Amino acid sequence: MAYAEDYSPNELLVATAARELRDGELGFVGVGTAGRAFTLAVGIPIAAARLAQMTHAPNFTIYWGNLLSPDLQRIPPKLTQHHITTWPAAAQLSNTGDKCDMLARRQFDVCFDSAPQIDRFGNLNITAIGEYRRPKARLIGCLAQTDHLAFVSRPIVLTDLRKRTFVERVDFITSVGYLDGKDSRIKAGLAPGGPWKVITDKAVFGFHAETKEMQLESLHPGVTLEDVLESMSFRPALPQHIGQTEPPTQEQVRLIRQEIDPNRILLVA
Amino acid sequence: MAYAEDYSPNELLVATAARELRDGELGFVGVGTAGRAFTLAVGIPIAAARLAQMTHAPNFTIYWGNLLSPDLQRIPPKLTQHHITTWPAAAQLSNTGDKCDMLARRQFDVCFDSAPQIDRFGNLNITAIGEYRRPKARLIGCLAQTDHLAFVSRPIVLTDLRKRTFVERVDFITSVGYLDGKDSRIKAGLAPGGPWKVITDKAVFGFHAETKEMQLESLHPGVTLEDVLESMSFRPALPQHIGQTEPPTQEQVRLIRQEIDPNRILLVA
Amino acid sequence: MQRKLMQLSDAARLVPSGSCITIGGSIIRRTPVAFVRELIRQGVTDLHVLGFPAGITTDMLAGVGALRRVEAVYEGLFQFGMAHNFRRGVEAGEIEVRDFPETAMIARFRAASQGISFMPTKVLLGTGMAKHNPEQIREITCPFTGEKYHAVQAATSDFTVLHGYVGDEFGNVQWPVQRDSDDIDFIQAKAAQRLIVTVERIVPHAEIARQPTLTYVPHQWVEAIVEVPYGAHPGSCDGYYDEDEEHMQYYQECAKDPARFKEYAATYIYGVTDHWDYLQKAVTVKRLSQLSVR
Amino acid sequence: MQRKLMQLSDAARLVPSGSCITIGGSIIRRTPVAFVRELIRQGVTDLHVLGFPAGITTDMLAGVGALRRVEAVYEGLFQFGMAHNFRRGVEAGEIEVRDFPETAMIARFRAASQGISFMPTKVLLGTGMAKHNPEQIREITCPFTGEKYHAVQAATSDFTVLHGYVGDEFGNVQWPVQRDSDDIDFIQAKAAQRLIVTVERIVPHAEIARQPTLTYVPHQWVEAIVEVPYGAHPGSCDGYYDEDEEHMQYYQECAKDPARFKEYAATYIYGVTDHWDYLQKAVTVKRLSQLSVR
Repeated sequence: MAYAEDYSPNELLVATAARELRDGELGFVGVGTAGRAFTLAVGIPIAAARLAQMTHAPNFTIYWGNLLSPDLQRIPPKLTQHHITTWPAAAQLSNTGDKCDMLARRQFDVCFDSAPQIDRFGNLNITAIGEYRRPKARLIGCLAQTDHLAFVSRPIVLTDLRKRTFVERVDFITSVGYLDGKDSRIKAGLAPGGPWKVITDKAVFGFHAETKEMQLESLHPGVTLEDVLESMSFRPALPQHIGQTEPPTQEQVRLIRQEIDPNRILLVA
Repeated sequence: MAYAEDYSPNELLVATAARELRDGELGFVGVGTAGRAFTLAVGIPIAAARLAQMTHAPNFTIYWGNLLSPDLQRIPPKLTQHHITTWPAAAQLSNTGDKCDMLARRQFDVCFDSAPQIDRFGNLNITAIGEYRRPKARLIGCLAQTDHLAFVSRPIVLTDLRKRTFVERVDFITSVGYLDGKDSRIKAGLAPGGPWKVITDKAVFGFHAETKEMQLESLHPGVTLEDVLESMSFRPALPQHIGQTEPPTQEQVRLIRQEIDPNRILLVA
Repeated sequence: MQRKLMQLSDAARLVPSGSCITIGGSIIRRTPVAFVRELIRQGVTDLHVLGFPAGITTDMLAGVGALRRVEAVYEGLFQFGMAHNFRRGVEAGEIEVRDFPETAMIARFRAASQGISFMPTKVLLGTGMAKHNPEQIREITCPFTGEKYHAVQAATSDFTVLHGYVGDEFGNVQWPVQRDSDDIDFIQAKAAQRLIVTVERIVPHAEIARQPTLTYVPHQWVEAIVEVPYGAHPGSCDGYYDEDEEHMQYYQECAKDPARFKEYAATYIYGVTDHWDYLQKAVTVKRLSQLSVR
Repeated sequence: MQRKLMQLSDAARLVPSGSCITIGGSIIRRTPVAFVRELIRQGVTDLHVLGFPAGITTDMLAGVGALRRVEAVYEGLFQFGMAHNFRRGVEAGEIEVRDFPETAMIARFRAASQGISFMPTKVLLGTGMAKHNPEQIREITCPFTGEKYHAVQAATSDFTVLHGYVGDEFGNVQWPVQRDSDDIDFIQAKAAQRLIVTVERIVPHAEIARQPTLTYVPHQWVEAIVEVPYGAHPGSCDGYYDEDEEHMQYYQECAKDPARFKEYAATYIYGVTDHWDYLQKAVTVKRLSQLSVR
């Protein structure tokens, strides 16, 4: 298991995300959007899922589009409609409502989410920047992100670390993380949950067991604590010891490049 | 439109029921059971529906099994499973829940129901005779009869007139007719509705506009008022003038015998 | 995907006495009769059954004294008449019943399938079912319209057992395009805590993956899948075989009389070693071929 | 069964300005774009749209100033990015929005489809959507468990418009076995008050009656059915044609700038006499053949 020396930032994220996926689990991956948002919300998660399948979690499966357990050995060459319609999968339930039911019944173990705003307590905003009724920037709405954060056991947030993204308090709570910290999520009526990890381009975060504040876990190779703190609008909790994010192994990099995404469909931006 | 002189009691019931069906409407017909119960709950309603289609209501359609608008020109020779599975129809929705939704949305205009107990206010009992928790006779439960009486605009009850069937008060209210009469049905929270007609082997009944008591409408040819009153445990409301049930026409009898039920599958008992 | 394929006896062993168990199918169609015979053979008793329309499986359990309580929309045997064993048990005060009309029972299974503890419905207003069951049916008010509703309790059970058409070793179960959809197997599967499915035939996963929209039970919901050809006999499996009218009539003849039903059970349930042995006793090759509609 | 077949212009004429209208499909898949272009041509305005994920149809209505309010789970154009016209309208305070996550919006359509005025859900607890929308989201308590829930209001609209695959003259609409089921067209159809369906092709009733389980919209629910080949262009219709990426990119280029979108609308919406004329302007025979996946 020799670590790779030559790997891209995205490859590091794929390997880091893959490590959070466990054998036999079901993960939720979104669809759509373009550019960097696509890579964060779709490309890296699918690559991580397939990497997990090929290494430590052969029975890890995903929900994608409305497909349950699509065959990740046969990732379509392009994500236009017909390739989704005809992608071999174990099941495609009768409508999107069935997926929501699986979410509410807590049948998903992990999910991948991205957002233009996330705050100290892991609340996400993909709805509106500024005033909700007359926003500075109207965003995309909610999709099922609210549902993920309400019902999935271990949501994984994938977002680049930027001052305008990591804010003290989101302008609008699309998705409840740990709300106001401590037991406020539970008091609001939600089951235990909330973001499990926040994987960024500079560092990995978790959440403090008691206060539920976002807490730095590891710095990516070559990134300093100062880099990280300067890229955030709030100061995260800092543990006694800050580790380094484990780099991908040579084998992981080989699998990503040669088998999972040889045509760079997933890791595009 | 000459009236027939030679017709069976069941043929009279078919013609009487058919007259209540209007063009473009949707009717609910049950399935299953055997003997006289089958003829009352299934055979007569299907024959009436087809007769209505062939005469005054060409666009009348039924729901039967889980089939919407099965082709009544092709009534199966036997009602075993495969004949139901393969009966041509406009639609077979994904599960029985969809039918219940159509009921609750009041998409059915008429339905046909039968019961071992019906009372003065048109409440029906198909659940238990005697004490509910320790019944003298346990019956079949509820099926969707409760739903019919709650949600269908004009339920039609088809039951033979017997003292033990037409009782002052049902032992158990499976299906709410006019509850305790007057506006008690509405006060209970239900929408307007309740049984439209009660068609028996001796007479046809409706319900009094104000009191909601069962009211005699017409006597079948050859039946006297005394016959009727002796066959009931309560005295129905009697109008000023009691008419005679219109007999089937020669053409109706011909259609029933030659085209609708030539093999006596429907009118068996 | 994980392998969930099991033998019938091992799958039945998952269910302890005293369990609450949802039984799928409809009366005498696509209902897991072979599984229930196996449960009875293993001596499982004191069962609480949730059904939609209950039928032959519930009546069998009543006949051998293994039934404590039923919640369903109907108990009977369709064109073959009343469920005699069940009826006797209720009249003797040995079996407890909670009755629900279809809209209410579906609301209960939908609630369970959607991860919520109740569902609103108007169908029970004014009925005897609501009057006699304040534990599971309670009045509520719509916060928007002020209308009166009942909340009905989610239909949650320890186990759910269905009989299906075909499936793969991972537990993906598919229906054919031509089928009889007059049941709520899909909702019951989605509502299940621990789901056991018997199927007419196990097929390769590649066959399933070719038409994923036909999968109505995805592998994620399934704990055990078992290949049981003719698993619904003497009932029918739409698209596979019709109900065995002769056997059903014989069953009813026996069920009318407790002593004769004891004989029936001794012959067809206790007196066989397994499902193959049952088929050997209950049908001939000629009979199976007459029942087949494939 | 009654004949429900209509011309596109006659069906669009059913919808008056100021209506609340549910638009089916998903973003740029199987959504009734031709119908919406016809509505715009007829000058219908002041619309209140309910969608699941809203997409190109909502953005077009926003772009021509015909949109008053939207309730949906998403507004955007999938891989083609943001819904620029919509976004501008909201930021300018001209379009009102009520946001719902998928579980909540589905609960709302399910309530409407089940004839009940509300549905319980936990998904909105603690969210901004609940905080800003007390008209449609209210706290309630489960009478069995005492847990906190929200009641969400049934999603009832004056009209529902869907684009489907094939249907008959009576309004029975079927899907193919191989399809993309990631939408709630079926629930929206079941929830409809007045339902208009455009389909790729009208087929004889006998073809429908052969496989009744494929009918997802039965004739009883339908007020008008219209044959509109390529009715979802420039979006896709799964199993029929892919999204027209070139046209979509051009649409987005125009939508970024109000003046340019005016030009787009002048050319492709107002500047055509009917759907055939639109197709003639928007695609070549060669392009259609490239998009086809049949």
